[in-house]
Amino acid sequence: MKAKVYVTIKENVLDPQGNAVQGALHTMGFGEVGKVRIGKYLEVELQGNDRAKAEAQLKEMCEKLLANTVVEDYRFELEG
Amino acid sequence: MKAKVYVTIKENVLDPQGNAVQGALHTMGFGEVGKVRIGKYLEVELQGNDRAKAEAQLKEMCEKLLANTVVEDYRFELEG
Amino acid sequence: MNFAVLVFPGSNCDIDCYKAVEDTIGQPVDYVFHTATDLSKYDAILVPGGFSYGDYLRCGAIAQFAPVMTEVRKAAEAGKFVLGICNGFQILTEAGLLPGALIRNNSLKFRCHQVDLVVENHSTAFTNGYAKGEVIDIPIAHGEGSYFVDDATLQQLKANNQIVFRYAGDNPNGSVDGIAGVCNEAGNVVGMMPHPERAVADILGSDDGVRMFTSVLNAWRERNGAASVR
Amino acid sequence: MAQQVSAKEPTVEQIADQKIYKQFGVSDKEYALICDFMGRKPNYTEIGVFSVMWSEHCAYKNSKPLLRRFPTSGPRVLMGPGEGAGIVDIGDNQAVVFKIESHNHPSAVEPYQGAATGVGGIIRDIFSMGARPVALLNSLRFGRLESDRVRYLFEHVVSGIAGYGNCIGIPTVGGEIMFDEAYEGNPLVNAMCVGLIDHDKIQRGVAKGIGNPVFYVGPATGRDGIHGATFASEDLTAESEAKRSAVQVGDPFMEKLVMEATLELIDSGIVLGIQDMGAAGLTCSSAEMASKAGNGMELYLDEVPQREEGMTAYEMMLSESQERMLFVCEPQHEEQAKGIFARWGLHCAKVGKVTDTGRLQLFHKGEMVGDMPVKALVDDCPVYNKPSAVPEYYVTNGSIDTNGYEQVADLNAALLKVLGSPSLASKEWVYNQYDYMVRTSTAVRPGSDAAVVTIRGTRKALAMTTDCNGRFVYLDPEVGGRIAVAEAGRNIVCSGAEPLAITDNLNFGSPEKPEIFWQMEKAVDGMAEACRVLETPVIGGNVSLYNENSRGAIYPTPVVGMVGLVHDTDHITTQEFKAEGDVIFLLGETKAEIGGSEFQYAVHGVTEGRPPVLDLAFEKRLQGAVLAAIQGGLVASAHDLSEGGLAAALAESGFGRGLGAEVDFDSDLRSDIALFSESQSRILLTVKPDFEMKLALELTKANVPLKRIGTVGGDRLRISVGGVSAIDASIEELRGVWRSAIPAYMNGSKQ
Ligand SMILES: Nc1ncnc2c1ncn2[C@@H]1O[C@H](COP(=O)(O)OP(=O)(O)O)[C@@H](O)[C@H]1O
Ligand SMILES: [Mg+2]
Repeated sequence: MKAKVYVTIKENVLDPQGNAVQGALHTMGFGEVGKVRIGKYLEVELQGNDRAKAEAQLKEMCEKLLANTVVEDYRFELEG
Repeated sequence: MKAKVYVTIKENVLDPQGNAVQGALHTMGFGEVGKVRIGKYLEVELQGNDRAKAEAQLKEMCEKLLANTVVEDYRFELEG
Repeated sequence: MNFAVLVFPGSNCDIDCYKAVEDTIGQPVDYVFHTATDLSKYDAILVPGGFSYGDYLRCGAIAQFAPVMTEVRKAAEAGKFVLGICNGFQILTEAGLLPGALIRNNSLKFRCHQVDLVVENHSTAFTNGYAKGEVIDIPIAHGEGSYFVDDATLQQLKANNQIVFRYAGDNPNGSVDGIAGVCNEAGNVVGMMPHPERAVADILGSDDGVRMFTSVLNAWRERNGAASVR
Repeated sequence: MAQQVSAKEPTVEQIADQKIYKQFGVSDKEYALICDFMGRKPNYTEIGVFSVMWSEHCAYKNSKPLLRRFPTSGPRVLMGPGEGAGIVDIGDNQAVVFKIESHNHPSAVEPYQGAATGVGGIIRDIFSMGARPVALLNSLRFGRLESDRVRYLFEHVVSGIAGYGNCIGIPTVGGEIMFDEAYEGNPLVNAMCVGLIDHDKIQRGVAKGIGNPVFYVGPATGRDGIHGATFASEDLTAESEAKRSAVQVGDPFMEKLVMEATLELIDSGIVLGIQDMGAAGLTCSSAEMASKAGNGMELYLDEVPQREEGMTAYEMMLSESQERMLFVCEPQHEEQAKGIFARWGLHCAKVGKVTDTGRLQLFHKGEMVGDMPVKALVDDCPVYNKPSAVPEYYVTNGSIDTNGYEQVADLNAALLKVLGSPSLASKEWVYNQYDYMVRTSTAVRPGSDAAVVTIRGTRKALAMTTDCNGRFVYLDPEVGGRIAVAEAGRNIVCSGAEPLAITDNLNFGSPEKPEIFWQMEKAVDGMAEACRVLETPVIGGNVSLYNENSRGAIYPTPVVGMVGLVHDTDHITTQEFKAEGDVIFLLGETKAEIGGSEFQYAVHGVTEGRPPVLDLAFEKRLQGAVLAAIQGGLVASAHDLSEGGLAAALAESGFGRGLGAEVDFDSDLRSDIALFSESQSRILLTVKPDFEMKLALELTKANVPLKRIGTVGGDRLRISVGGVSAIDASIEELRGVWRSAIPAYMNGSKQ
């Protein structure tokens, strides 16, 4: 199985990198660009095929390691 | 419109960060975890509603700024 | 007084912390590897700066799961003195021993230079040798030192006097409320982005960090009834 | 002998008939020689191995005859060129190890990773000698900051250097950066590392002891950087863009672990020989280690840790995956070695055996897939004595009068222009991204003439600098080469240190062009002569050729990295003015020398004429006298005069503490020339008024001309030339322009 994990910065937390990219895109002439937010995208391969177990594990991985829930949100999708 | 951009490290390029996270997940007891690859996930807001134009622009943004095509691949989805 | 300097894979201010203890207060100090499972002989634990596990994923994120961290938690609960500097601060917040999180500098750049710090709380074990409001000269060297807490937590920090240092003048990284260092509610665990262990001699540019070390020795002596030194 | 491992690989006959070896940069003549040495035609793996071993990068085939002209020995030299890095004795059983290396071509293609892996590579060179790395420096050249691409390269090269050095925990304490259109499209990224070692810990890359196992440590091998070494020996073309997949990715965290484990392993005393896998990876390290011991080696490629599936022998031998090492120990020490690496979370694999065959033999999937004479690989690459010719530009420049430009009336404006020129402006934007303090030994940070790093447990310290003015070398390679060494020495001396030795990085265009070869030859002669006179032998270095862009070669840029010994930390001196009332002396003679100066470039917009002259005998006297004065405790501040001449040096000295100066410079020269001439062998000293007489006396005794030109004080820099006021500006204003120049380009407020 393969999981896709998205870690995004919480709404109320500043995203200086997103702001910088937005600014750069404007300078490059992409005036249509509004807000830009930058997060992480992880692909995690998992052995076994018990989806329920995999989901429980992924949740734990995210809570404990993959995201810092003080400043980040996460979600994941399980494939295959 | 809102675009979701995924920037991933090319298949045969080393991903030290992914390796370190894989190792950490193993130490934490998630022995089922195989390869981990870490990329970026961007949300970009766009004004206007000409999809074809937006797609062309996104491609250019990715090529020029959002991805480093020497070592990274990208793809994007357009919503709304 | 016995000091432990933790060593994680990728720690690189471990040597600096060790030297600082030797040079400022001359107390016994050991390097303690991340795999250690017993810290009982130590009175103070220094979590040094560096790039534990390459700072991959997030600074300090992976280090929080090292075996030694279980012992650090126990030590903190037992009231022992714990100081996290730079990456050590990041590790302590990731481990939940200190509130908040450290995120990317708002300049998006690593920044290395002297800063002026205001001592906001001089009653912690590590700051009792400073005067309240005193401005000290200590360097920073970090890429992800922007301290974040939500508003509610910030109010709590203020109410409990948990803000230990603030940047005086320029905020070098975008930290909420200019916060450079905080402590836990009990005041025995302190974390800070600036590097006091790099400010222990004139030849290094400043010796304002010396009192961090003499402070904790004092605190320990007071607790143990020994004569206080200055 | 298996002819072929993968169906995709060309056969022996195809390689010969279709001249496939040419794609690897092997000439017809070289191919014929290889066949001779082999006694047969090489297969694909073998020709690959030969091509990297016979590339300029590994074999120095075009530069060897020139490198022989350098003096390489001296009373303090413990190890000269040849090993990973040179070693110089500093007393008390301690020695300093240092080397510089280039990563120009990779950085042009992928600036972050190119620069980062350049730093990683030079650090491995130092710790594989058994030394603890204590400092990093870098020497950088870019095109003009007006260009988007240049800013991109600059920004990412700097963050790559920072990213690697900061993470591994070695302070980046100094360097130099110059911007000039000559480097457009072909930036120079040279990294230098300095380490400390005890004499009895010195290691060599030798495969000693027939039958001993050969171990591989570090991350698994991937298809990274295949043909990096030959890539480094080619012009940058559209084709190199296509070779982008050849760029390696650095993992400084991994290198930190490998470094700690390696130093621990060496400390244990069980290592017989060790070498890092740098350019040409497994190929170069195995062949060189075998060669140095006069032995052979068998490699079992199935045992090589692999990151990707289906890797061929060819790919494994040529991969430049980073952070890997090869070492040899006795069989009974295997478990001990493995234990040390395991403690650092590293795996160490037995991949080979030392043999008495004198051959490098490769085994893969049960077959022998390569069998080559080690000597042919390492020693028998043909060496070329390229033709050399005086370039036309050199001749025409001889008749240009650089004193004939219209006199500049507004000298304040000229000074602002020079101070705001990116090459001369403050590099704070750069070095504030480097952790220059980690290890708490940095006594002089970036921003003074040379950086100084203390040695714990002693009163000694090391001073270090990199220097090269490519414009001078371009205008007159021989004089420019001399100046590069002399300037480095002056920077070291001004910091209170005795110059010890140099490492050099010869960055030039294509040696196939006689004019370029002439530049190389002359520059090397100039450097060699200066090294002899100043008694700073060359203990190691690196050559980077084919640095060209669509418009031609870069300026010839033989970067000098010098290390000096501070005998007592009390001698450490910086360039900044210390106190009001201190007396300012100018040592040396100021002549009308504007050729190649920053003033000529920034104000008149050209680089032409002849560079300043340099009298090495006088330079030696000057450096000796200044060092003696510093060691005698007479000197408050010392600053050598370089880009921007006297005016810039005075301003820079004032910036540290915001101190102005009142200067009356008595000179017959036109005021603009007097202020901005870049005459060599000049140093600015300040002393407490009490020491004024003593200093003047000592220098006069040493036969060094000096002028008392003024005093430190106030918040303005006021300079008059020959009694006429020339400059009057607030230090604050000057400093503002100097500090904001690079940030202004980088944040887009200046274009
Ligand atoms: N790439 C760099 N990295 C670190 N420090 C640098 C770099 N470039 C310049 N510096 C620092 O800026 C100061 C001025 O550099 P430079 O003008 O080249 O000095 P000098 O002319 O005395 O050699 C030096 O202290 C130097 O170490
Ligand atoms: Mg200088």
